[in-house]
Amino acid sequence: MSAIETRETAAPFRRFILRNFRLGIAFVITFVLLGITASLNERFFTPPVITSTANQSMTLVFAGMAQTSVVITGGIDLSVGPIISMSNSLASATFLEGDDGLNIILVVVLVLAVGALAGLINGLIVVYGRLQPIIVTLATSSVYSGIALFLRPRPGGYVPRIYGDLLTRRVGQLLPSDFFGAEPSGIMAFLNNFFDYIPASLIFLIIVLVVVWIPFRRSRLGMWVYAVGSNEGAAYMSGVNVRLAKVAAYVMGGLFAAIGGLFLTAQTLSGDATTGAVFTLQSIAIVVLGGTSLFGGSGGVAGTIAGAVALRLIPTILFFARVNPLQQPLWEGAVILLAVTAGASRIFTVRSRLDTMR
Amino acid sequence: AQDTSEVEYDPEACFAPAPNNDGTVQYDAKEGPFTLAISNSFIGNAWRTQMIQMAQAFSETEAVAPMIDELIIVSTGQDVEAQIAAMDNMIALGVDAIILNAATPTGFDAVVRRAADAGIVVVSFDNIVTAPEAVLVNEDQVEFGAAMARDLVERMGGEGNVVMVNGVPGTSVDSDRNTGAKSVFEEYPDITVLAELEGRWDSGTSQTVMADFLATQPQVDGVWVQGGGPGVIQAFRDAGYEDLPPMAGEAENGFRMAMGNGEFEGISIGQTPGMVAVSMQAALELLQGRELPRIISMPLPTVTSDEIEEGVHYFEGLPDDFFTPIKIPVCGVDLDPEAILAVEVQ
Amino acid sequence: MAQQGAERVPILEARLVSKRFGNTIALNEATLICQPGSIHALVGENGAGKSTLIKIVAGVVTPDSGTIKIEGRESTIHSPADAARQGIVPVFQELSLFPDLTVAENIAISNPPRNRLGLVSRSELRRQTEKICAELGFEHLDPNALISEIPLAQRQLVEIAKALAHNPRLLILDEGTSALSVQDVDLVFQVIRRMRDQGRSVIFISHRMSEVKEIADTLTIFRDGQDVGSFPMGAVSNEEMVQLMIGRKLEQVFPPKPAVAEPRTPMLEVDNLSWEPALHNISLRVGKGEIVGLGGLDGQGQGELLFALFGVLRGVQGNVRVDGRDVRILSPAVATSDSIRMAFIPEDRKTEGLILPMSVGDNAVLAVIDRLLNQFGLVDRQKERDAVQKMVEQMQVKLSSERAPVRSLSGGNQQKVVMGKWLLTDAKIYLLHDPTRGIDVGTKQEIYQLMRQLADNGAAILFFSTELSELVGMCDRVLVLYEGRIFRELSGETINEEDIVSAALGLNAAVQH
Amino acid sequence: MASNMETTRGFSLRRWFNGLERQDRSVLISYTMIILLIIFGTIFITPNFASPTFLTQQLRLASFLGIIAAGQMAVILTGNIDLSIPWTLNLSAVIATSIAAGENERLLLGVAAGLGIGLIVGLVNGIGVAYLRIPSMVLTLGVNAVLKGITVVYTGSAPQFQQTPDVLSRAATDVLFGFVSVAVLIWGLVSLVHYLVLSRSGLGRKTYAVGNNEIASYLSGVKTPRVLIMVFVMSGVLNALAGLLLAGNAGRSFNEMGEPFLLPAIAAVVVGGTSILGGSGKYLGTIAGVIIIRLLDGALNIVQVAPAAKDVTFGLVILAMLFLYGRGERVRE
Ligand SMILES: Nc1ncnc2c1ncn2[C@@H]1O[C@H](COP(=O)(O)OP(=O)(O)OP(=O)(O)O)[C@@H](O)[C@H]1O
Ligand SMILES: Nc1ncnc2c1ncn2[C@@H]1O[C@H](COP(=O)(O)OP(=O)(O)OP(=O)(O)O)[C@@H](O)[C@H]1O
Ligand SMILES: [Mg+2]
Ligand SMILES: [Mg+2]
Repeated sequence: MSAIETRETAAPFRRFILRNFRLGIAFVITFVLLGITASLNERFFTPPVITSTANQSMTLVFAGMAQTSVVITGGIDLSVGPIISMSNSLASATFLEGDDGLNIILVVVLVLAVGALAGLINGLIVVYGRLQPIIVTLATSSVYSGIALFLRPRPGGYVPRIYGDLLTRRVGQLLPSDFFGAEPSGIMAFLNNFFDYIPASLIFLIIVLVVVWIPFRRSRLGMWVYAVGSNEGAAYMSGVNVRLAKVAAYVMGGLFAAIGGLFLTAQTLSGDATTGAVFTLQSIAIVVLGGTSLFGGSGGVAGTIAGAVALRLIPTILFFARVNPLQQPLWEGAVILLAVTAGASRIFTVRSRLDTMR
Repeated sequence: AQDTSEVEYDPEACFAPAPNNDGTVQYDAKEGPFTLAISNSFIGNAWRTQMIQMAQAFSETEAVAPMIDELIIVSTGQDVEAQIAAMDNMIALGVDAIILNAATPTGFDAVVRRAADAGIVVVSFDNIVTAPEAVLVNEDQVEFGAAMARDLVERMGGEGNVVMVNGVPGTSVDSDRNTGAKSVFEEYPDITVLAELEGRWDSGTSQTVMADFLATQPQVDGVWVQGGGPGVIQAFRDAGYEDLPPMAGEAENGFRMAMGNGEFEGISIGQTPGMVAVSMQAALELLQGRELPRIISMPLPTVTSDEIEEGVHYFEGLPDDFFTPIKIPVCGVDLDPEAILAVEVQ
Repeated sequence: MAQQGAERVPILEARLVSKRFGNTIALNEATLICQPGSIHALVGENGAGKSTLIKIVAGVVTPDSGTIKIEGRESTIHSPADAARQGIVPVFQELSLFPDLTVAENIAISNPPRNRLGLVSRSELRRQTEKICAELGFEHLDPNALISEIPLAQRQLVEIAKALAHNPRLLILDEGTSALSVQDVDLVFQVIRRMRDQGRSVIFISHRMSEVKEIADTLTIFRDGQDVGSFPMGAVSNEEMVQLMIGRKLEQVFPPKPAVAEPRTPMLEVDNLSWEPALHNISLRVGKGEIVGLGGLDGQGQGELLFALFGVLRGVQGNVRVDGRDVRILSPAVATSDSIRMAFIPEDRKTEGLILPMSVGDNAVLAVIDRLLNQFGLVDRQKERDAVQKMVEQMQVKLSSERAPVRSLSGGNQQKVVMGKWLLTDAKIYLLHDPTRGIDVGTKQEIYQLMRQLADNGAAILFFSTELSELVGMCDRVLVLYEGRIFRELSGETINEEDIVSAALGLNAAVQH
Repeated sequence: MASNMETTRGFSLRRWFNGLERQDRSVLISYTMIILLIIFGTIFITPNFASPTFLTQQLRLASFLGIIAAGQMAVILTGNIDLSIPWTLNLSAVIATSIAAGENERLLLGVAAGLGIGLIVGLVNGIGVAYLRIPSMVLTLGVNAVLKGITVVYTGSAPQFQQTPDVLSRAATDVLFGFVSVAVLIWGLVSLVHYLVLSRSGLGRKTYAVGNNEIASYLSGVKTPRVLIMVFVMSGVLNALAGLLLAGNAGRSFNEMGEPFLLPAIAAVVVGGTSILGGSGKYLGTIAGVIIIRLLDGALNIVQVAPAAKDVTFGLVILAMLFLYGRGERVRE
């Protein structure tokens, strides 16, 4: 590996660039697309548009976070979509008409628990069966979508409006109108105005990050998950509890997928056993867009989030650019392909061909 | 068997209230020309492609062209959120009307309300939505399934084995058509539903499932197929059936061609992509202040083997998966294949 | 067997341990007893069973039979974690680090410092690492560097630091110094001496006799899966020791150098080769039948030079001539093509030299597969079998079957396969990166013989080694690299350890050229 | 110790079985699995399950999946994956039929064009993976999206001739002597070549080598980029071929032909014992995997239970089989 020695001599800055190159690309792409959208839509910086831009990405963001936690171990989870469907169907089947209080909390807890359980099952089979994640989750995904279909043979079901509003509207709309005083002035006015621009879904995402992801990432377990992804054999030799780490990652996956399902439910105010499927492959795409290595050991959710936003902006752009309807799939494909390729541009900066193979 | 061209556009007849209609809708008349936006979900199969082509072709017919300032069409794929966002963008852009073919029937209540609040006319067709503010244009799917079943049972003389080839499980269209059909079959004690196959409305899948089924050498006296009829016929051919049993199916050109060539007796009812044009028509009427029923039931474009005619009900030399019911004269939709297929992709 | 200080309770007592893998018997009733406060060397040929015993003691491999006592208590060890709990921490022959994690994270992986929230504390982690590195004198380790960013030598230090972080009562170094430069070896030795003085123990496995003699106080010799003797250090002479190891007398280690003939016809000529920032204006010649050594401290560009010549690096400037013809070598495929015929033995046999899961046979023919095709363009089974046979015999590889995965071979035998692969290509130019690392004296000698034999058959050999004695013993000329430049060229009489070392340290500025 | 004692006794099935290499073992299991499936189907679904008609039919339908899986396996052996199956297949079929315009004389032209598309797609995927080092999982996903776009534009801009010339239709549907389908013969031919390439040719050996350790292969002088490109080309061309046959099978080409084959193809390869991580797997296993997936699908297509139950069953059966193969080896350094 002496080819790498040149990298070791690199200045901290160069090292930083090298380490976060893919992540950087992801953000650049996202901001470029955001720029294009904003330039095409003069009403972009209005509360409603900002909110819908945030909302349309949110389920995909959580799907991507689910995929990320598994991919970090070097695995892959093809059951992300079906778990989302299952959660969505389950929620829509268990919300009680008329009870907008305790019931909501119970349903949320139930869905999260079921999602985590689904992840747990994936993890246990992968670890104790020593089977290949891709095929295991391919199998369980079939099972989970079956369950979703069983819970929701046809679209519908009741979802409390208040639940939906809580997650999908703007903070400003959720606060009592006189929260900042009857007719606010000065800083109050600013805040009042400011919060009208903040989508509730964004707050929700931040809460999930702070309460679930960051503690996980920063815990010893989180460190072990990266270690296992980086070199499973070494992890075992180093006294890392490989099984615990792996299973934990899959549980996280199930949990995030369930959160995604909960958000989808809030946004569609109903259940549909078929709506989750699309998220599986999309989640993989954005994970890679976000710079997480499919070989495991590196990466994180920041890039994934950027990737999700980028992917969802494409149709918006096609709409405002008035692209011929029958050409839209082509353009969409082209942009995606371009985005993935951009991540590869680093290859030209690498000076030892071996490094390109690691 | 009639020359369609002499039938006039008749709003009353075209926008007939559905049995389950729950009232009428009226907006204050606006000054044209108008901006219409079509929000489509999935794209990639023949039906959706033709639907988009018909929308464009219709917008260029001299009857409506003057009333349309711009027609924007965007397809967002199966993900609900993307489609919701697309509609939000249309609202933000301030279009006059949104014509919607939804990824899921139940997910759009909130966004449709937002559109209504913005004074935008929302017309939902094909995969219709549950939002109370939307005007719905569709064929009665329960009746769709039932009518096919009735004709089939008749041709079977009220007895024998039926095979049902369903659509995509979990969708309401699938379960509606299925319910309609079952309600008919149940009336006939001597009719047994031998099997329900998962054809997913796609010719390839329905061919495979039918082939699998036929290979078990069953006695099949009638086939009820929601979509993908050509595949089913192909399966019978491959299985070496000399003459096909009576069939009730959709309106793919291929299916009707076989029917027209006398390969089998039966009925064909079309979920016409033309309903996009009808929906545009409805939107224009609403924008001009006309009062319409909220739930509009289009006539089911039906043809049986007894009356089927080349050039009217099907077209030799057009693709098998071209959807034949393209003329809905009472709704002022009178396109011919050339016009539709000539649509430019520039 | 003579045990010193037998009155004390041994810290590790492995008795009559046996282990077989398929039909290879790795261990055959081997016994190892290690006293507290002792540095216990374990030596033996490749494949003698040393690593296997270590893996058993560490709970990675479960023995077929035998007993293991730790401080007198009989105990079974289920996993490395379990071993660590009982105070035994090994540094395995094959490194077990996480390329995507930082040095600090690697060292603390099993039990990183937590803050009150129970989260890993970055600052504390960094402090701890710096403390450990300071104690060990490994200051040149950057706690925040990723393992994938540092050279092999530093990785081995990290591995050692990681082991010591558990502060074990028994530390096991299975060839833990094989990649270290002289300086780093000294650092490690200071550390383990300190451990001994604190009454803790070290089992030290190495094929470098000089190191063994310098550091160990007790010596156990393994042969063919058995312990064939255990002595206090110095109780046996080198000759006896080697004899016990390889079961025969070892004559002169290095083959005689041919009397320096009239200037050789050049085979490989390099002019002003540069690859910034690692290599600057390197010019060298290697003649037919000549063995040219590359000396110097580790990481002075020797590795890059070999890579550059073999076509692995992008953006290399300078001219290369092979057999008088100008050539542009843009990839190993070109380098190995019939017109150039280069062979390259990489530094890390496990990741760069071999395909561990594949069979010995598949590895052997990988470089020549296209020459083994029959008229239908398919691999000719007979030709293939012959090739593998030839390789195995010529290299005397010790294996259970040609279809066994190379992984299952011992270190030395693996290295033999790497060399054998190139023998089959009958290359004209050999680039060797420390080919004898982790290889026993017996095998080393075989490799030396082989190198000389190749040279005598007209091959040109460029030979990088971290072992001074090798350079001195094998090379017709030695080029000492310092900071990416050829600092000095030594030949004939001037090839001696002192001059190499002084040049390696950049002393005596007179650059010759 | 148990094994030592057995050596004293004569032939022991268990010992022989355990003696097998892991790969041979899984191949053996998968073929046993096929028989189990047939027995199960005969008992629980329909007595006709074991009938020649049904099995011939299953084999014929399996051949389409089989051809796709063959290409996919080559890609997976290098540790990559090809998700561009669906629209490679659709586009080449659509183009082939519209060029052939239903005339046998023009069929060759159409076939050439169709396979050409597959070849180009393979090249693009291969180059992207080999030189740009884009993770195949997303590159092929993107390529698939682009191909979809092209197909939609192509079919949307003008009516394309969809009917297949009857030679092609017959190639896909004819059954000789009542049980030898032409499609199966084609699959057999593809398989023979594929088998020889993988197990006997230099390319095959290099494919396994690259899949196990690309760096070591590269440093041994293997032209690793060429190997990667070659496997993707194989996959592309075989997808195209499958597309043509599927069109023949349906009597026409259309846009939804490919989608139903993506996941089954991957499942077939893995169920056939090939490691998704690359480097190990036998083509015989893949063939078995294909037949298993097809039989399972066939059984679920005709068994009369709710769709939900079918999905669950499919998943559980796959899992059950994976467990039959036994737990994988531990991960090592
Ligand atoms: N020798 C080893 N080398 C590398 N990784 C290992 C080794 N042994 C186990 N592991 C890893 O550690 C994890 C758990 O190991 P463990 O040995 O407890 O599982 P196991 O032995 O398969 O379970 P069981 O003891 O029930 O057979 C597994 O994921 C495995 O990949
Ligand atoms: N996992 C395994 N599978 C099969 N055989 C093995 C395995 N591990 C070791 N062996 C065999 O056991 C014998 C002892 O190997 P071991 O690694 O203990 O030797 P060693 O003394 O460490 O040699 P070296 O000094 O070269 O490392 C060798 O013949 C080797 O081929
Ligand atoms: Mg060893
Ligand atoms: Mg265990």
